[in-house]
Amino acid sequence: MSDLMTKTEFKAPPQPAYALMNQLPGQGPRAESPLYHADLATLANKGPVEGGVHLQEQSLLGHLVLRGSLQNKSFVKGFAQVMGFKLPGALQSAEAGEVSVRWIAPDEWMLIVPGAEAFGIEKKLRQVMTGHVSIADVSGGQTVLVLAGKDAINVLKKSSAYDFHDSNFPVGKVVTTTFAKTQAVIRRIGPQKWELVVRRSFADYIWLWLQDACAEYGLIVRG
Amino acid sequence: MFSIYCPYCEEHREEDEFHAKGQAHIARPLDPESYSDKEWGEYLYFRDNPRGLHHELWVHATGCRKFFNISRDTLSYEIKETYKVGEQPHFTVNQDK
Amino acid sequence: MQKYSGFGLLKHALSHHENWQRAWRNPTPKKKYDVIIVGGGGHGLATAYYLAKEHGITNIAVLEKGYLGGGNTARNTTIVRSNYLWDESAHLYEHAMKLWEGLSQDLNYNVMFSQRGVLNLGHTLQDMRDIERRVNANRLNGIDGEVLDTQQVQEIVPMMDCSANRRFPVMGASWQPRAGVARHDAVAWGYARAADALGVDLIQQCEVIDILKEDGAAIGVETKQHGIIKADRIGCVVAGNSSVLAKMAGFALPLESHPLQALVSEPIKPILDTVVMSNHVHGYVSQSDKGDLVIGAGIDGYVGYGQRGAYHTIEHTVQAIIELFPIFSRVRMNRQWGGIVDTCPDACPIISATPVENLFFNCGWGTGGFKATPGSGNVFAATLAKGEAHELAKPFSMFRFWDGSLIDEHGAAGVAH
Amino acid sequence: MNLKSMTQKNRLQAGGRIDRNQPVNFEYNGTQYQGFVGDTLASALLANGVDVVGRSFKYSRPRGIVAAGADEPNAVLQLGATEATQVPNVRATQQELFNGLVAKSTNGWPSTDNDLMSYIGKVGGRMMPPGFYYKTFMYPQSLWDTYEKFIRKAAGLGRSPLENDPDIYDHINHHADVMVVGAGPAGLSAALVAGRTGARVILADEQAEFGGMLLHSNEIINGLPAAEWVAGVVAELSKMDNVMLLPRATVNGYHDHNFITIHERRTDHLADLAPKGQVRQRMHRVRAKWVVLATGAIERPLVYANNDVPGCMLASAISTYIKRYSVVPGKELVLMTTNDRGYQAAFDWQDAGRKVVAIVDTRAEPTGACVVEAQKRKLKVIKGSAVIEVKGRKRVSGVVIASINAVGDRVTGNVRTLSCDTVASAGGWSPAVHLSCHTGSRPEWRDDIQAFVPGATVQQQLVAGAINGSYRLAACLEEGGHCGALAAANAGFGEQSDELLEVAIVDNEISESASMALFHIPHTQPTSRAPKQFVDYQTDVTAAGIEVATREGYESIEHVKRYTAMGFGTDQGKLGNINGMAIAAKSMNKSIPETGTTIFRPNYTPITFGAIAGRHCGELFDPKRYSAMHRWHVQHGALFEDVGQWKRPWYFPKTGESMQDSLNRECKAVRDSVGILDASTLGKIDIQGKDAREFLGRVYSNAWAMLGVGKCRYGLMCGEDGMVFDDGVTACLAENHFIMTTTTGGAARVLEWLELYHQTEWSELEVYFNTVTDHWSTLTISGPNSRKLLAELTNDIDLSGDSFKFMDWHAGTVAGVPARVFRISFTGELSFEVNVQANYGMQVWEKVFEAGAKYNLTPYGTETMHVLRAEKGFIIAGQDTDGSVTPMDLGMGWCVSNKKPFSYIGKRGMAREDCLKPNRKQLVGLKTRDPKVVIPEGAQAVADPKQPIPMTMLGHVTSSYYSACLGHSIAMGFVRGGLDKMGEAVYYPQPDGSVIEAEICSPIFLDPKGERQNV
Repeated sequence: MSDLMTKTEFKAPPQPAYALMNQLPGQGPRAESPLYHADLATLANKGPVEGGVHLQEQSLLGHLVLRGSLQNKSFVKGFAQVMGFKLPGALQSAEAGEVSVRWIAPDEWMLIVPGAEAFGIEKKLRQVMTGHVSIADVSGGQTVLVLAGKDAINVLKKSSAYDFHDSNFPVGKVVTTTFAKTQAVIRRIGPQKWELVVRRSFADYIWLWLQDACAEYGLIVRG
Repeated sequence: MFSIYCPYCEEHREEDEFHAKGQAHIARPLDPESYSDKEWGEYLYFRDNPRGLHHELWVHATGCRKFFNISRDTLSYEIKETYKVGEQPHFTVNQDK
Repeated sequence: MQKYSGFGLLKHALSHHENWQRAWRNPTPKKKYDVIIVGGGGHGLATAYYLAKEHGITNIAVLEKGYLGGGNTARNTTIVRSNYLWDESAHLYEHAMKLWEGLSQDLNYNVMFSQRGVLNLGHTLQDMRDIERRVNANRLNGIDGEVLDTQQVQEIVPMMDCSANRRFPVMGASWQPRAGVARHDAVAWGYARAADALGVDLIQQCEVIDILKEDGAAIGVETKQHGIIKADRIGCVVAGNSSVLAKMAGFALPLESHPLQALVSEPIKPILDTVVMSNHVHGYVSQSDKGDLVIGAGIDGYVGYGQRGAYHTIEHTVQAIIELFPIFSRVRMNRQWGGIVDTCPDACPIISATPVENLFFNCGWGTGGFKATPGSGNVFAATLAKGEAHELAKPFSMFRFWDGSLIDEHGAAGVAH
Repeated sequence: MNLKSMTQKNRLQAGGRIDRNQPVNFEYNGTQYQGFVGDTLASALLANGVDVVGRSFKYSRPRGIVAAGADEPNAVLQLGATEATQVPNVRATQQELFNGLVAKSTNGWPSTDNDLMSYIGKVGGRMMPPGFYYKTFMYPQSLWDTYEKFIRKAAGLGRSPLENDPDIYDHINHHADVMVVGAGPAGLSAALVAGRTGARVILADEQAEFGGMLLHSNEIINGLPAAEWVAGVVAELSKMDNVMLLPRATVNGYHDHNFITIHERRTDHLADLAPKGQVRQRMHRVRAKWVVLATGAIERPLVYANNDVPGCMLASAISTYIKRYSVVPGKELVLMTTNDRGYQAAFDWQDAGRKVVAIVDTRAEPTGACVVEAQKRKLKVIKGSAVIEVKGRKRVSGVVIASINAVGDRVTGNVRTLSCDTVASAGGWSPAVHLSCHTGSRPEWRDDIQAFVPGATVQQQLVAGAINGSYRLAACLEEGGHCGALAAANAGFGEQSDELLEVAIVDNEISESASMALFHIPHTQPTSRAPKQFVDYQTDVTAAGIEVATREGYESIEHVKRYTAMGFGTDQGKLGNINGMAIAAKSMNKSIPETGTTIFRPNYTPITFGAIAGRHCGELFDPKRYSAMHRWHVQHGALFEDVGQWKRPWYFPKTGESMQDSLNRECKAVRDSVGILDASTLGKIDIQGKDAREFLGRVYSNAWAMLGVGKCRYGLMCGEDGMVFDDGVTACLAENHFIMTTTTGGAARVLEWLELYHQTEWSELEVYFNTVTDHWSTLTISGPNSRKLLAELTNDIDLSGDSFKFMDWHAGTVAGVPARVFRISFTGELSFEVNVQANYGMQVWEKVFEAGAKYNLTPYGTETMHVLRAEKGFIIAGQDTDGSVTPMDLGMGWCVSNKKPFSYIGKRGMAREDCLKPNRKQLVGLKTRDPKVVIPEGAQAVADPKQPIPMTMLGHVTSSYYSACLGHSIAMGFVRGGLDKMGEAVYYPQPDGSVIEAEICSPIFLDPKGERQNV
């Protein structure tokens, strides 16, 4: 590691330092979640009602990636002030109502909120947070899948080498890990309920994978 | 398949979450222009490659995306320690011959 | 040397095989040799053989810390080809190829060199561009090779799934008919026997623990079992341990030693008559004369001297093989193992003088050493005999990493095995 | 097919663990047979009196069943009723019987016709000493191919199916506190004790039933017959939630850091084909805190003349067949043993009501309970003697017995013959150390038990029972319990209290006397002349063969193994290796530990490839990545190109069009009106922080300090060696906010590259990187009409050339959706890249087409994009670069700034001596003399087409197309010193002998002034 730093000096930045943008249209334009083409709603209606695994896509939510340092008070305090709860520590998550946040890395958290609220929250956070902070809206690039049921844990064990046992992975814990041949942010949200945050371009692969992995237990798709 | 303790996630994870990135503690020269071709070539390519204790740079690729160091025996594959970038290893061998 | 032949075999059969001579002696080392070769693998033994045969230097010792041919020679997947991209490597490997053709007769030891052809598959448009580029270069360098389309590939390997519905369909391949496989152990034993017959001392169970220097020049080695042995010139051919030896001599090499794994199926009736390699799905497979499917895995990403690699590397390889040959799904894997490969930053070997006078290194063959065995030994022998690099070896000096004249075989050489 | 059904003549009326009420019909070599539920294929064959189950690999000798488990070398059969369900090389001793099972023997050498034997004459075996093929088939050289054809004909045992596998396989991962391998007495007690502590325990055993040797033992545990004690323990274990029991599950590999792989056969006992929806086999991938190996031991046969004649078996196997399967594999038994345990087979044989001809004990004066018992049973015990030879060919007809000396290396006289049909040999036991070797640990020799036991290891591993050389049942139970408790305690569960350890008491254990260290039985003839004495049955390795190997100087045990092929069979020498080492040692006058052992590798027993691959096959072999508009592309007939994991539209053929037709149409549409490309797959990295600009200046070769908000810039990324590895456009969104684009294939690598330098070198720079590749859909609208078209879709972006300049970006609304629009061009045309949140990508894409109809808006794919950019001389990283070219080599010196104060990545590298040579290969444009001829990509340039081979190559063609817009072919390629050779000719020799001549020119073929994009 180099300790010394050589940097070019350039004139103090004019405002705004960051490009804020409401990326959602008003009423009208149709939104398509990453699994839109799978038409889960229809499958839910005609699919089986008995099965060991339940799957649901929680589509079109607001996804914000927060980057900042815990040494940055405005970042830590600002978050609590805007969200009403604290940033969780390593591998923990926190939530209030429809809003939840996941620890991703020592300087990274993933906030998931109702789709329409993402921009407002981003703005509020920007207002209260100063110093070295980044907020990236990734709502279009991810989706949330909820796996539930008595065999859901077996599907996870087939898909990832992480230890999902109660003793290691209690409700509220979150890990980013390898999932089949891609990755997912996995959070336990109930005794038999897990939430997967996956990337848009891999969503179809994961959908195929899950159908396959669930086959022996019976997959119930929830609309 | 190794079981690797990520010093940032603070727990053991499976090797398939990580990528090995070569020898650790190779600082980029601060003044590359003052380096001769030979010196630059040595920075670029020449490595310790020891049979025994080795300090390696790894990245938690599908986890927290953080780089960190591992002290590992390249013969027994035992991992002696993992430590953050910027920290120094506790396990070292005296390097003469 | 007792000549091997069908008639000889019959003669020995009548005397119940009680009179076979030793393939090589078990000499106690002298105090000094003209040349010491450290490393009794295929490359080292070939070096000794050609030194004795072509350069008249017979006062040679080959020092092997374990048993002859016990390193990567005994652990590779035995593929032999010369269809490399760049002139420098193409000429070196083709030199080896020409020696392979006729090696059994030269050594009077059947190394079972079997020119059943090698296919390097292409699965993407860029793969095919690289294949065209490499085959064109091979052709203009006088190396046999052609570009095949999917249909032609299917005709050569009827059992492979070349259909368009695979995840990465086979778009074509490069085909080198003269390429093939050989019996790895036999190569080491054949060279050992022939070198011994020319007077070379093969010293097994003799581990070099230090390289002795006198004003900057190497003068001998210290061994664990036989103390100090002196020599005018020393050649190190210790794939998997080159950096360790170099460190004894006081310098570093541009190498990392990584695990490379391989595996075999149970023996099955002949079903695959050629060698199939795929860089993109990363697997390569041939079938041995015994019937095993011999499969090479990918290289592990970390330094490892344990002759073991990661299990998921094996999984990925088997997945690749099944992607190419779905019918092998019910066939069973018998054994897996690992070797230690010295990888160079430009995926090309080092055949070179070193910062230490009279000390020469032949290393860095990465995953591609076996196929080069005769050529490597041949040019290294010339290099040791003359004290300066053989014409074909010149581009492979370790000093290329100082001026930047690398020979980057990474991109276009296909799987570098 | 022969329908004659044989009777189970060797089946006893009562006893065993088979269910006589459930008969099972199966077919072997075309004949129908019957067995019972609970049988293995082997026990059923023996019950039906089948003696010959195969022919030997090399000598074609008839072979019968020798063992009862994983160590069986001969009964290796082809299984499968249909083509698709064929399984080669199934060990009959491990295959449970099921209705409809079809098996065939796989005769190895010779194959039916043209076999090598007949080829080299009937002397056969005599002509095939070890390594004979190294010594012949060499002359003439030209004939080797022919020789080899015959050799290959003889290769292999079973055959691969020729149809695709209809079954499915999968993986499941576990984390265990205590992983117990083997469910014999030691493993059961280990699991029981560990389970009681609450630790997470996995117990795996390769057999269908837990219990191991206890399933056929006469011993009494806690007052119960052993098998009943087993049932009790299994019952308790199955009640524990923290314990997972895996029968029919072979631990095939023990990997680093206590990673264990278990191969579970879930349906192979039911049928060829798994019941619908069920997984045939499952790999369990276990990460264990502690591992207890309780893998037991394997009995050694003795090596004597003709010991491969059907009817020669392991003593313990005979007990197993009688007690567990209720099958007596013969009528008259001769037992040869070097130890007390061997006697049991004779007792069981006698109890089964068959005749024991004699017990031949190699020890001069055996004492011990078993000898007394034998006398009590009035069995003839012949002491200080051995079976030196067997008579018979397809079945034992008798044995030759002789007295031997005390060390067992010499026959001391009085040879006599006994008639019998079965010979049991008991040569002592070899601990199953295989798994302990997998992680590199070398076994250690123990003289007291004359066997190798697991050596030192760095794994968290304990060994219990027979694997540890502890053969007494009480010792197995005690060690098991102890290790179970210790492993659990080490993993943080319970503490080793003795009350935990009181697992079981053995009531009727027999006392043992010393056994004799004997492996190779001497013959009246020297080994080289005696009838064949087999060491490794499957590879036909004999004692004489091993002597030849050492005689020839193959003295390392690895040489012996490789030269003779000992241990290379599918049983991996489980029976033969130790005997082989002993014989090699003896022939060199060394001790066994001096000779050393070979080290075992995974797998313990062979594992189905399909199971190793799991579900990552076919459709799921590798993820397919899709953009938000993929559905549209499919609906509109796109053909796709694999770029990394992405599926990108390659081109959009209309019916009847050739590829070139489509490209011509797509290209012209863009040049004449407007086309649209889905560019969503380009990597996009959001960069925020006050030092972002500084960071860009360090990782790109060109200058970034002055890039203003609202502007875009193209950059080249190099490695420290100065070689280009990626490129792309980066836009300044706000003072501290940028968005970087990378190549589609390079996205992940570039992000990791940026993080590497930020985290390890320049952590003082305040900057964060986040991937937003999937978040944005990118629609590239390109062509003279692109402005008009876009104008119809937006009312809040001023598209006029003055306010929206080339390399500007603006935010606004497109088709009602908030968008960032970048005016950048990879085609050379007026061009707008519209970026919208990906959930709206499809919506906007469709709206653009609605509005685009009147402009003949044409979708184009990667191939047309490649042509259009080539007309402009724009490179594609990865196609026009290969990791060995600098920006200068690409003629892109304009993209390198040496004014930057910081020594950016690549600067020093590209200044190395070799990189500054004037005569490097440089990227230039190429115009063929014949405008219609397109040089094949990859063609190699030469200066003199008449130069004889090897020719001097100047460089290769990287990109080459027919340009419909220009009406001639265009190409880019490397030519040595090419930048100084404008106008000169180069030649491209083709495979067909023809030569394509081209003129070196600027790579910019179209609109060099850039007027088209600046309107």
